[in-house]
Amino acid sequence: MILGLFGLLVGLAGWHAGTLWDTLAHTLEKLFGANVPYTLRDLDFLVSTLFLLGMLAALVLYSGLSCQRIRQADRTAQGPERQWSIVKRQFLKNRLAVAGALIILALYLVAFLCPFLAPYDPVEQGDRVQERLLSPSAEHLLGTDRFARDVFSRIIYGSRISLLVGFLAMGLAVTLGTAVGAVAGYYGGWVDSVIMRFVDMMLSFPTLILIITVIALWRNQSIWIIITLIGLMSWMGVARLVRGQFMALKEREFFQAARALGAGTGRLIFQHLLPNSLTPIIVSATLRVGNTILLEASLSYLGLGVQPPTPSWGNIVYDTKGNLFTEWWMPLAAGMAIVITVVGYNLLGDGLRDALDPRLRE
Amino acid sequence: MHTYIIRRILISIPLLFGLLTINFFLIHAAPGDPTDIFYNPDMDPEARENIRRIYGLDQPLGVQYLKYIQGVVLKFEFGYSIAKKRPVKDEILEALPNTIQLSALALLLELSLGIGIGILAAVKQQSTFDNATRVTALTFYSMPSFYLGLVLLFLFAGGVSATHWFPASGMVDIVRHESMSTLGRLGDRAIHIFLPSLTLGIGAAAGISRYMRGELLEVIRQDYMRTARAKGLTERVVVFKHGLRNALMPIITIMGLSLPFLFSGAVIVEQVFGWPGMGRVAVDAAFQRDYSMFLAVNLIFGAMVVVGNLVADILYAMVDPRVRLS
Amino acid sequence: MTDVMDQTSPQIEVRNLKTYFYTEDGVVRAVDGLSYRLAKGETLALVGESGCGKSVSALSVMRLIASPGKIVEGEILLDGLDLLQCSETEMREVRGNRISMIFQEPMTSLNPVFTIGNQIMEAIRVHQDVSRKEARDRTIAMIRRVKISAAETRVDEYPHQMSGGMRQRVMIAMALACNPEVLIADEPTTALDVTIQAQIMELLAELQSEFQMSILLITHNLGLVAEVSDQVAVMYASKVVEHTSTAELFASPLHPYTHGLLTSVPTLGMPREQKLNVIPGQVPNPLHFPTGCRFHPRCPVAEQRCKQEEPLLREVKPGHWAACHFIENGKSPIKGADR
Amino acid sequence: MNRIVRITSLGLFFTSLSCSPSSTPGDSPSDSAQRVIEVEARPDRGRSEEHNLEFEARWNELYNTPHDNGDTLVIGTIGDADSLNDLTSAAITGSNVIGLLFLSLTRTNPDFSHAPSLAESWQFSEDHLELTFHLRDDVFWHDGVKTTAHDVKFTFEKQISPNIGWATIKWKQFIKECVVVDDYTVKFIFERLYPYQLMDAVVGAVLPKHILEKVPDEEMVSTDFNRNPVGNGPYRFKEWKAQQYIEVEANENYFAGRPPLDRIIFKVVPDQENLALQLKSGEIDFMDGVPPRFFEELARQENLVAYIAPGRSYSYLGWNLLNPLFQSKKVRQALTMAINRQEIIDSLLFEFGEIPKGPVLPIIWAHHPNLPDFPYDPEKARQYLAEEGWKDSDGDGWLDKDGQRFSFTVKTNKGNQIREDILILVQDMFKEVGIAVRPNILEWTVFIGDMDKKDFEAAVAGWSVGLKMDMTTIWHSDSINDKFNFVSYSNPEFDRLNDAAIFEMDSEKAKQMWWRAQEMIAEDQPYTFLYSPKDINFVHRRFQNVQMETVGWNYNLEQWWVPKDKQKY
Amino acid sequence: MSTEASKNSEVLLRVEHLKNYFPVRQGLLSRVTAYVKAVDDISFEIGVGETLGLVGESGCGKTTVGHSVLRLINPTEGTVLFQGKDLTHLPAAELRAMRQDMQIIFQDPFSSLNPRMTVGAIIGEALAIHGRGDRKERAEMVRDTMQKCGLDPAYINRFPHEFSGGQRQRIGIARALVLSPKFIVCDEPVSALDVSIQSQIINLLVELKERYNLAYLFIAHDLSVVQYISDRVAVMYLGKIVELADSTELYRNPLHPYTQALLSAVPVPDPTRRKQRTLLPGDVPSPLNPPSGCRFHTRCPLAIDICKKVEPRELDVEGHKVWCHVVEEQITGSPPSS
Repeated sequence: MILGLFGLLVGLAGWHAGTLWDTLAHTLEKLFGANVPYTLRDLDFLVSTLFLLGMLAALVLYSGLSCQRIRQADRTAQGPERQWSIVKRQFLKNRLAVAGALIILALYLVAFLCPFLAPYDPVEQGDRVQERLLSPSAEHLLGTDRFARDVFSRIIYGSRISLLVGFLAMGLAVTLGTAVGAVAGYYGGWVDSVIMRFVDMMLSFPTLILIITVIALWRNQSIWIIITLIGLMSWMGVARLVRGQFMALKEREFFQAARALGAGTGRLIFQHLLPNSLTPIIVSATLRVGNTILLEASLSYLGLGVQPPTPSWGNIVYDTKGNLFTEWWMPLAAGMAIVITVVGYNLLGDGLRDALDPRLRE
Repeated sequence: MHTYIIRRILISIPLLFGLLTINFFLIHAAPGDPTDIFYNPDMDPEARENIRRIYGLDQPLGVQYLKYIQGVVLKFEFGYSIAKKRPVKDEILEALPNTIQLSALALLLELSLGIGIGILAAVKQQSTFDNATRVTALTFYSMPSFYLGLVLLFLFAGGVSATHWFPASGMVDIVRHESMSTLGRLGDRAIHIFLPSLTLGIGAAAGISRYMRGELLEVIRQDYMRTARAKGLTERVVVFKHGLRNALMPIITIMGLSLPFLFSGAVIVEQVFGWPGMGRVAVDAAFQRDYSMFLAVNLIFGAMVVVGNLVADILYAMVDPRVRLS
Repeated sequence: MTDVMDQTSPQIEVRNLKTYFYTEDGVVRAVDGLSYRLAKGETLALVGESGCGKSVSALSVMRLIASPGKIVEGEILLDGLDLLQCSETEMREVRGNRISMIFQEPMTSLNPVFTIGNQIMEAIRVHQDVSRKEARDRTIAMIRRVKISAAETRVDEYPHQMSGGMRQRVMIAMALACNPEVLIADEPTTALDVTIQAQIMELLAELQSEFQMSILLITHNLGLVAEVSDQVAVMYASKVVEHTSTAELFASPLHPYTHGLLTSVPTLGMPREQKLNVIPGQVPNPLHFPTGCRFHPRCPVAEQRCKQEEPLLREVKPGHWAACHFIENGKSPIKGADR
Repeated sequence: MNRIVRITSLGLFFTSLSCSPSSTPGDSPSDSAQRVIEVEARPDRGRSEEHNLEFEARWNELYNTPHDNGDTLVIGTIGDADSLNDLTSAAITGSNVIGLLFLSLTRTNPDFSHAPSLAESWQFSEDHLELTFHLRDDVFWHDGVKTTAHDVKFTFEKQISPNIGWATIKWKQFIKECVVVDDYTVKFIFERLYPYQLMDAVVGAVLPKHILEKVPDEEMVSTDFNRNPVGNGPYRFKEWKAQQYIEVEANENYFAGRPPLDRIIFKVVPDQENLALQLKSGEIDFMDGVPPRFFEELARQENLVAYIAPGRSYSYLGWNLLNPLFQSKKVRQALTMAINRQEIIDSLLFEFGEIPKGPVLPIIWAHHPNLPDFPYDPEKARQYLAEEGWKDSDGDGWLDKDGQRFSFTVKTNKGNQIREDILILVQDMFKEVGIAVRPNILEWTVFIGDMDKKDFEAAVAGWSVGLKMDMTTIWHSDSINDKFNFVSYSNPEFDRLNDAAIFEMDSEKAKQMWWRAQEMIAEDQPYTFLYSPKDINFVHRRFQNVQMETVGWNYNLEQWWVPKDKQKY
Repeated sequence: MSTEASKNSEVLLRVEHLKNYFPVRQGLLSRVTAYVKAVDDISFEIGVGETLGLVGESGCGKTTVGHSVLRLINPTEGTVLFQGKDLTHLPAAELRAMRQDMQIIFQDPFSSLNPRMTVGAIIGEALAIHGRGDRKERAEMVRDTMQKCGLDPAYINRFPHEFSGGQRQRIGIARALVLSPKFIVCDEPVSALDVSIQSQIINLLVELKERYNLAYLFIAHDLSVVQYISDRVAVMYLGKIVELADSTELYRNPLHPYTQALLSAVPVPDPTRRKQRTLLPGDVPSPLNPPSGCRFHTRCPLAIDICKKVEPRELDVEGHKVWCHVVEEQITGSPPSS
């Protein structure tokens, strides 16, 4: 399990590195001068390999552990089911949800294993005279763009941006939203009023316009700034949700019981309120990832997203929409990639909600 | 209820004021200024200075701010657009109705399609229809509007000649519109607004249908539904009279919230379909640093959020006696 | 089990009713072979703890069991008409017209978005061909009849404007609007305060004699049973374990479960020195009922036989049916059970 | 006569060309089967104060030959106009409309010479410091008032008012005064002698005094006239729906006779793909500046005729000469040689473009045809760089010198896909010779802000060509700080030549001086001149008498017509 | 005062003039326009090891009293003296320390246990909060308490949803008990349970009380249960105590007309004893605008004029306290003064 986790972490690191090789190259350059000991492409391969190994190890370990657990479970077959096993069962029963989970899993695998899956380097230009704007063929599954780059490889690598943006921006939004919502919900009264007015105001900001302005202000549209901005502009829903949860949970008797026991603020929030708000937070976070990816795609489409030549699905569509008359498969494929990812996240979110929400389980 | 509405409006005033202030300093902090559109070797730096002076851009920021606020508060005056060479008010009054038209139709589409499909799916829960609509709805819900717009444009607005059924941009056939009969004009408007409103509304409709299905399934489990059945009512009356009204109430809230979303969604749809609305004004204003226009547009977007919420509240009260009578 | 009591022309008779729920976790036998007869103007109390199947049996009579539930067997005869053979259209004619039902939660059982007048009127108009005006007049009369003052104004109020007791009165008005032959009252006072409960039960009694209804009262409150019912059926784990007249049941409860129930509730004026009886263990999960006698794991007198052999409901004494292996000569297996 | 204008971007175009549409009958292509027509490049003839009677005769021919009236022309345009008042307009669409609504004193012929318009004739005084125009007496404003010399004088005074901010105020800098001689005679008095006196005098549309005299200067930017103009040109203003269209209709009282087309509508469509789609489907009849990527598909359409006009702008990769990296001429020459410009033209412009060798394009009389060139030669580029000390000493594939890697950022503005694409191509090409390039695409206002502040290493931008030969604002060392010499090019000899050439009245002498100046720039390579794109225009084939000229696609727009049997609307 | 804290002379808890008003805000400026007078000036005492029953219909304020006594909500006015210390003005830290001696058991065994914590964590939480013992000792104490409450200690790592209602209530009791408090507020502890389970819990509570000399404030609406378990019973109506007496005394000799009605309304599981009952008309009025004078007068069968105007005062008949003008008149023989 620990090894699997390690694999996951290494993979994550590698993935970031791969996605942001421009940034990293710059940093490494500054650190080592011109003497980077290995190329970033090597690094990308290295971490992907490590990730693959880690995943394998995790799988082996997990199957071993679950065998053991089944044997244990046989011995204690009596008694009601554990909560998580109910959730798991509910979830697995929902075929669409499983499909969603598989899509997401597959996408993450693709993102991690880009170097193995993509037949070409996504930014490397082929023979621009002979090989540009080729139709799909066995060599170039989705043809080539006007720089003779392999579109299929670009879409494969584009998954990194979309998943990264989706995950991190959502993470930021959820963290921020949870913190703000928790404070408002826990303290209530005027604190709540002030915070909620602020939330209202944030909701009144037109996201797109604000992002346009801020990108201009920073005079830079690095992926990190886009992630931060998207995160900063989408936490309000989570805040409202968490506040509502907290307000409701505060009425619940176990919260009163904990107070009666003399529990302090920290314990009340982190032991009692937060864990019980996690379900809706997770569900909303999952559903939110989809929105975040859509927002990033829209920004890229307006030319406000990731800088070329780094591929992201949004800027592939933007980049190739001029080919709509003739090489229509290029924007189509990139667009479908977005749709499938967002569908995957939404299916997963729906499935999680159905599995986790006791209201619907009765 | 009245005091509640008045209170809500009063509360929203400082909110909008704060919004205006932040926007003011934000846009002024952004690099460049409105005279950049005159950036041109033909123009002497002196000519640009002239323009700056005419528009008061040479004054300290604080003074500009106070003047602006003074105009807004005392005279309800939003200044002149430097890029459009006309009062901001005029430009907005021309663009706003178009966006409202588009959003309203999209909203109509969103509601009728969304609610209709949601009900059918809930009533036929787990049927093929249910599963098919769920997947379809999800697909549209997950589709970026620029992409959907592009695909529709290509398929039905001239990209494929055989299915060139709709015009690619504009609100009317600008050449023939005037010579049309009243009915013809109506039809002309209809075919022009169809694709943009579909693009704008279909994603939202998909969202609503998902909500509607869930809400109705939730309501169907309620005790009063059992009471209604125990009275001997037909299933149709039970679902459509007793169930629907209750299930619609949360939808109203969502609808109110979706209003500003439709508005900002219009930014992209208007760009793709060349619809002359607020979205385009907003993007132009931001890129051109057209300060007055930017502020006014954003104020309207902000007000839209307030109005959306307020409308949702009022509608909610209208259908829910529990709120109305307390 | 066949006839429970040989009474002349039962208003409603239920024979061997079985309602099962086919859930993903298995088959829940919510009602498993229930039979009773209810004469005109009589009150039958169905007593049991939560989950014993008493509410499901009531809903089965109305044929309001929704998927995954299903009535798998039995007959429900309303004045000789087998409701289980009726079409859905015919059934709708019965519901709210010949058989009505009131529910436990007056809060949630009324639709919050319609006026109470509207909801009562609906019941009248769906079954009787009357004008709007007439229906409204009858609605107001009905509201007055359930002793709600200012009926003319109240008719246009919404449920949330009324107190719990009032809402239950509205439910009763709705149920009685078409003068039904049978009223099923599913825990009608559980959610109400005692003083209000007394009001409601008083009202029901009054209306019963006025309308000559048969009442099927479903409750877990033995006090209520003692006060209002003519006969009692005690349910445990989806089956009736004891069935007799009210007086007989309280005088000599024969089944160990009935005895346990009666002695585990404190009564007013009960001295504190007197320990409450305890039925050990818990109500069984309807997915996995115990074999044999379903009560055996909690029964103080259970023996090996009880684990294997399911006791039949039999007439252990004239007019007294019970399902226990150890009742002999009309005597309870538990010492001192006869009071 | 070359003036270099404007960074093109985001539809915020400025025009200096189309103030006075004019004509010469070219080939009449509309009835030929040929559907792709190369517009003949007609270089201007320098300072052309005399009439070109051949062109003028052809122009007048239409009004005397049979043609059909009727039908409507729908012109697709990506940006809306901002104002239809020449004093306040800044967007190209506005200028195109103004060209139909208003007359200037003269028209421009295809060879850039002046033809009579509002002014029937003109002559200079002996000392060449006074220019007298004789106006027509049959020109009416669209509201029925006659156009007179008072309008001309009034217009001049408004143009030079500092409180209005007319964009091309500088063109009037040497005009001392405008004098009304009589109602139809007006005189411009100059401060000094220089080749472009006539051009400066006539630039700008003449505006109606009787309407605008009531408007204070400060309110000119927001006056109602900006949106409801009253002109005196062949077309009169009908309707303007913001972001939708501007409609003009035939002026029945036009002095030269009613123009053939009933209406011309400028339809605003904010998206290139959408525009192309509408051109294909017939929703619009005309589009200029069609992106080359659409050419193939559109050329296939039976109903469209393509006009390929010679380029009037060029794009360049400018090197910030303040940056130590680019201070060596040899390095700059090497950088130019590392770029395969023909490939850029082939792949991004689909061959619709040419490599400019210097800043003066062939359509200009002062164009130097034999400038030194640095054709694509990566081997030689590497060699030049090595000579300057840039070698790959550590074998990592990148050049370095004193431990410093040869790497830099190239900036450009967003919204121009070809420029964005160039960054990507150039990145790849420089990689070949071992130079690391990072692209940085900025929003336009940010980009020009950075250029102004010299906050860039290299930048891709473009200039479009104006009517006057004057290299001061872009190349003169005086223009480094507050004007358009972004790259900080400073060459005293060039400055001297330029200053002299501007005022040289003898055009042959001036030409020699300009040639020398161009040689200096070509040699110094402060820019790598990337390409000069051809202008692709598509017109519906039903339009007759379409004459596109180097001076502009709208040279004879007022004379287009459609035979009755082919009329669509 | 003879039956005050009758069995033990030592007073554990003394509540004096407790008031709980909740403001109602209305209007444009959301000014406080009215108060919901949930609890309006009540006083009582509980002795060491004594059980005081608090009975009344829903909305009468009994739960508010329970929560106020533990300062789960801050009383508007009045004092709560626990072991001589005034809880109402205790600083947070001291209050937290005090909580070791006073605990609460809730009504709903589903909502009162944190679904994300194991039984061990739930019960042991109090120990962790107050720093009792180390991890191992705490687990031992938890097991011990579980045993006492009739729970199998083997289930220490299970989650609440794995238990039945009765067992969950036992967990709730164990949580309250683990710190060995002196006083427990039992807020409707059995009303959500099945009949056959109720007796298990009641018996457990009685047993624990005797074993550990606990004092209970037993809040319920079920008069039979309260009467059975309590030493003394206080009857509440609309935020006020209307009668307070020894529990057998109260049953045998209810003085207040409300108590009488309440007693008569309780159905008795004995068909032979069908009795004539006093039916109260109408519903309980809203605490937002409680009736003037005696709050019960709107429903009281005996109400006389003065009841509408004057609040009845406390009448103490040998420890049997009652607040009623009519009773006062009957007992003292003199008409109540106005």
